[in-house]
Amino acid sequence: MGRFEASPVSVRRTVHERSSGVRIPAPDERGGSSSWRIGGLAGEGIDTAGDLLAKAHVRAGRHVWVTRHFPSRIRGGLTTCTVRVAGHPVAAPSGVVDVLVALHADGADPVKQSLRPGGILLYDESAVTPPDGPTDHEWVALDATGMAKALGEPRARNTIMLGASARILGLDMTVLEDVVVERFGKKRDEGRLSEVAEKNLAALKEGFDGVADVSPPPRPLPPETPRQGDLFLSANEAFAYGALVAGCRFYAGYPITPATTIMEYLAATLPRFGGVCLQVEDEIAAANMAIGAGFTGARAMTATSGPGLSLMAEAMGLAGSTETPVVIVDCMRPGPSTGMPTKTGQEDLSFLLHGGHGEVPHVVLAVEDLASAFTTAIDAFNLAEHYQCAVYVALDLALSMGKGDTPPFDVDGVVLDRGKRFARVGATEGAGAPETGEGYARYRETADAIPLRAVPGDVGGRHYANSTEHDERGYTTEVPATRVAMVDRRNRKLGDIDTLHQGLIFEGDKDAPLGIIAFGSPVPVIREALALARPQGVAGELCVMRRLLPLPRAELDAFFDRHERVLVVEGNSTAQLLSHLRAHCPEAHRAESLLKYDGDPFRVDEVLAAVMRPSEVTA
Amino acid sequence: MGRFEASPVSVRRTVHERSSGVRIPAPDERGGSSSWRIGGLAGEGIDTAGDLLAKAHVRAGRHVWVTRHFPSRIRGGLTTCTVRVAGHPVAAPSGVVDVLVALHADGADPVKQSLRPGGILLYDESAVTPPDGPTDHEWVALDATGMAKALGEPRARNTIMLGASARILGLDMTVLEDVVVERFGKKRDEGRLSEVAEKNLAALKEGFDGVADVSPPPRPLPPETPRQGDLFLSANEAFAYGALVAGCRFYAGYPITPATTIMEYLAATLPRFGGVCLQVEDEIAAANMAIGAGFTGARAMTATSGPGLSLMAEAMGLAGSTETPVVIVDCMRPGPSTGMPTKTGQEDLSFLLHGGHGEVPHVVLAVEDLASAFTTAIDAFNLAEHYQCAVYVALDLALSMGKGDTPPFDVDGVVLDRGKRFARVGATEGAGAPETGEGYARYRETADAIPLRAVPGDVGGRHYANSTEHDERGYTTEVPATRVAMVDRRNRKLGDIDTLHQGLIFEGDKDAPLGIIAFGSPVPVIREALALARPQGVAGELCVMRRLLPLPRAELDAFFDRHERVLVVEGNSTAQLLSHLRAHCPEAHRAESLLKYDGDPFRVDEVLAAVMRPSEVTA
Amino acid sequence: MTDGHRLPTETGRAFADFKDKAPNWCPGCGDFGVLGAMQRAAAELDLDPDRTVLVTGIGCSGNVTAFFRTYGFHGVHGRALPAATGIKLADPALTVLVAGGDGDGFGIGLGHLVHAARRNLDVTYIVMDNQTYGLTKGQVSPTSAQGFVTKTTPDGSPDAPVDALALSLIAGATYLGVGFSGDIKRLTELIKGAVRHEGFSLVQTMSPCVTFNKTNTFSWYKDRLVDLEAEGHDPTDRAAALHQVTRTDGRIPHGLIFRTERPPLHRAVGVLGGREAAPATEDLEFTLRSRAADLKALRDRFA
Amino acid sequence: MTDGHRLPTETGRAFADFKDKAPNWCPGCGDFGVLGAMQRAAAELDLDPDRTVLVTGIGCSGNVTAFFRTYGFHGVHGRALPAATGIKLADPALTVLVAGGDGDGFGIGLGHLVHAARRNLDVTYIVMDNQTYGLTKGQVSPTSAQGFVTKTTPDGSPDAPVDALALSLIAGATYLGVGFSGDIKRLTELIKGAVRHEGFSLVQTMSPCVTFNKTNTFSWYKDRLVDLEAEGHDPTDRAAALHQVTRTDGRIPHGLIFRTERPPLHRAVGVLGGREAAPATEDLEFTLRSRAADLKALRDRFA
Ligand SMILES: Cc1ncc(C[n+]2csc(CCOP(=O)(O)OP(=O)(O)O)c2C)c(N)n1
Ligand SMILES: Cc1ncc(C[n+]2csc(CCOP(=O)(O)OP(=O)(O)O)c2C)c(N)n1
Ligand code: SF4
Ligand code: SF4
Ligand SMILES: [Mg+2]
Ligand SMILES: [Mg+2]
Repeated sequence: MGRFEASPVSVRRTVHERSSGVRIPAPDERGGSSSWRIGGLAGEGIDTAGDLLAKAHVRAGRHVWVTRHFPSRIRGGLTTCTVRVAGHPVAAPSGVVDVLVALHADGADPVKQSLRPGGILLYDESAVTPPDGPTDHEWVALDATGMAKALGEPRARNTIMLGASARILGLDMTVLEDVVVERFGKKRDEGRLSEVAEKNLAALKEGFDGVADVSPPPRPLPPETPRQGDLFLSANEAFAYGALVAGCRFYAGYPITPATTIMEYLAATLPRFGGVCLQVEDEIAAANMAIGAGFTGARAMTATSGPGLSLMAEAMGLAGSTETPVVIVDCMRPGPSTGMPTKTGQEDLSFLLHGGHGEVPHVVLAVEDLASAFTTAIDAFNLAEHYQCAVYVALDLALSMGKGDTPPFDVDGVVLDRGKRFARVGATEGAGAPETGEGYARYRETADAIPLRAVPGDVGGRHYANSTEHDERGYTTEVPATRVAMVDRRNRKLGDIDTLHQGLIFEGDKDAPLGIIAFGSPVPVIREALALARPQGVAGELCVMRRLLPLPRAELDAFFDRHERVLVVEGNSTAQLLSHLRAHCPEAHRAESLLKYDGDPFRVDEVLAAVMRPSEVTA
Repeated sequence: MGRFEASPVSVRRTVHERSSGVRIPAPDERGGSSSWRIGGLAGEGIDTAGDLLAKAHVRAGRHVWVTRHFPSRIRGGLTTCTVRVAGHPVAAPSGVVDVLVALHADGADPVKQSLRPGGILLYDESAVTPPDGPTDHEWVALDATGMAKALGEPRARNTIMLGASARILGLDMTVLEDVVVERFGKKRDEGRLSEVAEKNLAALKEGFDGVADVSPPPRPLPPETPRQGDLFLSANEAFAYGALVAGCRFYAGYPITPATTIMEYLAATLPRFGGVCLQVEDEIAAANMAIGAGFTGARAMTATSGPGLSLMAEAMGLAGSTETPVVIVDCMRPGPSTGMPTKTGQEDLSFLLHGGHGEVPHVVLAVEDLASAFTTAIDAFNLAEHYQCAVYVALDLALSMGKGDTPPFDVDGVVLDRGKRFARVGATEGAGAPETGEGYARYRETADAIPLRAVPGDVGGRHYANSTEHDERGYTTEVPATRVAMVDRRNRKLGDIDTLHQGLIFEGDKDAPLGIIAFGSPVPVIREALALARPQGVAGELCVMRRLLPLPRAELDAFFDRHERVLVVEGNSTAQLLSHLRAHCPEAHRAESLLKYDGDPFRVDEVLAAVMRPSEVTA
Repeated sequence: MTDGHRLPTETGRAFADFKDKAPNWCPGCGDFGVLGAMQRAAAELDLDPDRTVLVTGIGCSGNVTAFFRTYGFHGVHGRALPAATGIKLADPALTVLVAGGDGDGFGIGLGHLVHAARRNLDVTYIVMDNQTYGLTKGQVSPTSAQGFVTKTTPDGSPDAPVDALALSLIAGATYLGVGFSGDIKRLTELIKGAVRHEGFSLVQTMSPCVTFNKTNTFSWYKDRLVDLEAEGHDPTDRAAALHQVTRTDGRIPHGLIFRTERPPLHRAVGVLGGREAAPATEDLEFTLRSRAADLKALRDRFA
Repeated sequence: MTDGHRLPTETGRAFADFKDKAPNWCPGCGDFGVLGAMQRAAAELDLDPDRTVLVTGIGCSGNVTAFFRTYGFHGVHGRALPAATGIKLADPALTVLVAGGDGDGFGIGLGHLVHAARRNLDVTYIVMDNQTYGLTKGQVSPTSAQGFVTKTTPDGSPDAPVDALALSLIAGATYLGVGFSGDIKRLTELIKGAVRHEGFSLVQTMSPCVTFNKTNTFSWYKDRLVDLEAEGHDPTDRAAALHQVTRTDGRIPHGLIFRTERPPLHRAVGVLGGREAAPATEDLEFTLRSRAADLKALRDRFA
């Protein structure tokens, strides 16, 4: 037995073990959703094609989830983009593909690309040679290379394939034309199109005309339920946008996959709101800069992934000791060390919980879908300023780089909590006379343990923020009683967080024997698995952890109490979330664990296999 | 409720809470030991005086424990040095002082300096003015300043006080003269003394003659049981010496209290054994250098304290991913952030256990006294090479800077385990033909999951150590099955550590209702508390944790099984050790917690108060 | 300045207005002189303590934050410049001073120094160079001479010292001076010039450690310092400055070495979106409501 | 060399002997040329792949470890030089090459570069400078020109570039060359000279990123490189070297800029305790027994 030291009463299961022999169908196979995948080399417009198709679906009133798969190198490796479309909200890949488009031979392996038996393989005949003899799949050839050349736009192979896909899928061409035009040129009604837009429109049509109708279509398209203004974006974009709305005005960062798109979004937008976005020399600098900015009263943030987070360990303590608000986002990818930069995982949890050296009160939040990415950004900045501490937000690559649809974010409903500010509160809270500053003490005890915060420029709020242990005015101290009082106050100040922030979201059937606990990208997968399990007679309640620290203890205990069987699902090999729960909730020792750590996101069928006990599957 | 989220069944107690009213006597007050303290400004020879007195005691066959107390600034703050002497091994301060020597007014506060009622306060009358009227203590004046001036050696005030102390304590002057001569000049029988030695001998005598005999003496000296070659040193020195013996040949480090003395010892000794000791630009460099050296086959180490450890978080993963042996020592001091550089604590435990981002199999050992400092150094290097991973060793300032006596280390008994080496094993283990190298794969699966290690220079052992996830030859991979196999092998390789390393030491009464679990500097304090509790009818068993990761699960479960009441003692505010135990042992949820985090080491009376339930104390 | 609490305070401050806790350095430590010069400079410049931040790293020198009466930020070892970068950019109206030791600035923090200089970050960085690690009790430092013997270099330091002056000049510092704790008057002038200068200014100050460095003492420095003014050095001449910082005669140039004009980071295009000096405590609630339309337009880009 | 396993291998290696995995860089990437030059240099120097270690950081350039057939250590981003320091000092008999990108070496790793140079660490450091972050898809790098537009600098980079050549010279590099991926022959010679040189050698190599940097292309460099040999530059002349690295005419010196002799770190007094080249795999068991008396004497010092 290695590091995973499960209690004897519990069950540990990974999705990597040999299956029990029971075949769990992928969700698409049950209908209601369908998946299309395009594969080729990076630089062949794979992502663009995927985005355009997905956007067309969203405009038409369907739900989508787009996943990208690419190697950690720039060119030459196979890249795929998969668009899953459904009649209900989805944020998880299906695991099985109905239509596969291959721009390159490497993308034309139906087994590797999970093309279902009977699925359609649309390929560029200049790049791919179909196998001799009969196969399980329907191979559809198109001379995309030749057509693109003839159009004078050799890079339009992807658009040609998109047109052909529209026909095969039975998709309305006008919506697709709209998104192509938006992407490559002016809006249709805004006058003349750019040349490249014209060519891509032509390419779209060539592709459409180049293949025959498929009837019946590979899988009927889900119904259209048009909604107004639905967005199509990644969780990184949703979070970065939320940060901007929340009033983030300082960002310092260092590029790292999959966090970089947060910086890219803020670089383009922050200056328009008087904010600063800076790419700096390393993550140590980034974190210390964000803390410096937070010290002045600005809402400040940095985002990174595992290796950068490790470099921020010392800054974690600095924010804790100086009680400076700061938001630090960790877009997780698998480790250890450089690990798998273009894959997903949830391996940084323990590190986020336990931080650097010493004891640092802080908050750890998690995002599980696009809507929560936006609201969590607001929450993160509010909690950071309210509690005067660092707030960590965990995302993972599946969310950071996956894209989907979500209803428009409610900007008007956003409420800001700037915390206890000297400038506003003035002489209250036993702070003395703010005019002279003699009476003010930055770290003085208060009823709720949260001190009164002044920032440079506050007349009379002058003080000393100190990384060394200090007295209530910030001066270095070694007096044992002062030290104990400081530690106790810092430990105590997050005590009422449950009243300010809803750490757990409960979904589903409270009375069912089964309860599932998870955070992050596995959540939408579990949602779907539970929806599929219900018609088969297995119900369950899902506990979504939006806050991992401080742990919402009481609610968790109640959750354990009401469920006979509890399953903890997480993307790592040592059951970090389960260990965290076990350290605090004795009942967690009887929970089961479902783990995945191969770099890919959980699949619905994998969760379903764990949800349904073998006896229930055959039932 | 703050971050400490105790399970409802358990009891959390800190030594900082108001006492129950029951007075627990300090150990010296029960006889068998006695404490002497000298206080003055840094630079007045405080530590030298303490060391000399302690060494004289050790030579005479008594046991000592020397603790230093000093502020984190260089001059001007009060420094004290306390020598506790006993007839049995001790490694803990008493908390109460019998004789106090004051070279400066700040050191002459009997209450602050814990001088017991009736204790003797010996003071330099040029520096200290005794209070008017009667006091609880016996004030003894000496004109140390005048005498030192007269001797032409104004810095010899400390030695004068030492002579006077010898008389007051009833100490044999010849041993003291010996150690003074060794310290300041030639050995007695090696001919002429240096001038400064002569002067200090004279100072010693002046001091001795300057005070009267105290009878009865403040507390009778413990009996002498002369032992051959007993050492007097700090745990840092014992560890550094152990590292040298273990074959450490590379050290890179950056100064930080209280780790620096390890580097200082190795700087003076390593080059004599062909080794390298380098002070470098920062802890990031230090850790990466040590890993680089470990990669070549050298036994390599670095030592630091909390802030430096945080900076090494990324390197933790590098050692894990490349499976490179390295020893990293953390001499703990309180945090968060810069914290309290000259105080003690055990707050880095969680960080040591959970490391940086991602999942990194590693070992965490702890030192609890001088003997274990030496053996743990040997163990650390052996385990690092055996398991090809990073081994962390936790010390804390109380051990790093405290000094005591210990029997001579057994150099002849040291056994080295260099692990599975390609150069020795050659073509076995399915490694193929080492001559060509084509068959060798550095990270290939083996029966015990430990791969065969080649180092540069091994002909045919050429390979690629890679921080990115890799296949068995080290090449970057994103193949899910390969990834899972690598993770599983790394997680599995430490599985048999219980057969190689004794992680827990059990002491005391297995049948007693009480069991205590601890690691590090609290251990000797608990030992003493248990010895004092026994005559009062309270017995207990102590479980000393020498290894904190991988957790010796089975033995811990058995320990919980055999004790009705289990107390976990640790030097932090959030019960990190208890949380760790709870995450793995369900029974740990009923354990009680005793915490201290004011920067000072645990005292025997504090532990005793928790060991003895109030009912038992009055009984 | 949207918040009313930023009221003007009285001006005409004196030296004593910048005194805080009494320093606890060793008697005779060079840092006393540096603190004195900082306080004199602050008084003569009439800095507003409520609008000035002193940012420090860890070291004896770094403890200066507690002795100098302005807002203070005592960060972690070697990271004073990054913290100062965040402070200055978040609220460019603040006067930001940075201080620390040779280990803090030229050892662990060296990378940040070069990057801050090339950005021309508008702060005044005062390094108290004692050629040793004072607070940790006298180990070798990046500016210690090769061969310097300490407990961690018993056979003498194997490393050539970091050439902080030349590196800073090359890195892009736009104001470069060398001061000496034994000449408070000149040091005061150098600091005043540095604070007035808009851009990255380094005042590298010889500040002997009387406890742990028995080599580089006050008199050692006195013997080696050359008065740049007396030498007729022109601080606006880059070539002359380069010549000064690469002297091979064993002398240390004393005074203002270099000064040039270059837009500081907070005035660079894109960095502050054209805002001159947005206060850090901007009323975000107000912005959120008044610019809701802009925010929604950005949101709808995703539709 | 106490261990018998270090047998000599055959000599007379060819280019192909240093080929490992096929590179997966973008077609046309400058790094192909650098790899080729490294392989040619290794073959011409007849390096022993079993006694050579290539240490790299993270980046497109850092992936070179997998393509170059020696022992390889692919460490973490920006820390190749510290890892190489440990490797070289633990076993000075090894030939240690270090390679990486401009971000790795002059951004996050800049401090280590200066410290390695001042120590005169005996490694050859090949930086593949493409003035962008290739692997993370084209952000601004420390060598990008001010004003360079990327997704993280949509208004142009506000920072002046790091002057890596001048900094390295000042920092104490004892061998400094500038190569170009488009001139493999000269680059090979520069690398050969650097490996032969005992001390810290930096071969700063212009290696265009054809995917993300559309400005600093092969032809952009060709237009700006000046042949130092043709210019009659004397690389042993420090002043001339300083002049070259501080050129203000927008030209890039190409060739060997500077070379000098200074004892490398592993020969410094005290660093290796006089051992010439102790193998890392020293038989510690043997030492433990044969030097038990010395060890016990050290122990008894504590008695
Ligand atoms: C990350 C980290 N490493 C090490 C230390 C310990 N430390 C404190 S101050 C210091 C160096 C002090 O030297 P210098 O910067 O020259 O300042 P001085 O005390 O000489 O003024 C060190 C190494 C620390 N606080 N943090
Ligand atoms: C600590 C850390 N931060 C960030 C990254 C992400 N990252 C990988 S390579 C790279 C920079 C690559 O640029 P450069 O060094 O110039 O190499 P190039 O790809 O251009 O050859 C970055 C930021 C990382 N791996 N580790
Ligand atoms: S140790 Fe040195 S630098 Fe520190 S206060 Fe004393 S004299 Fe000053
Ligand atoms: S992205 Fe640029 S540096 Fe990286 S492989 Fe492609 S061309 Fe080369
Ligand atoms: Mg210093
Ligand atoms: Mg680059």
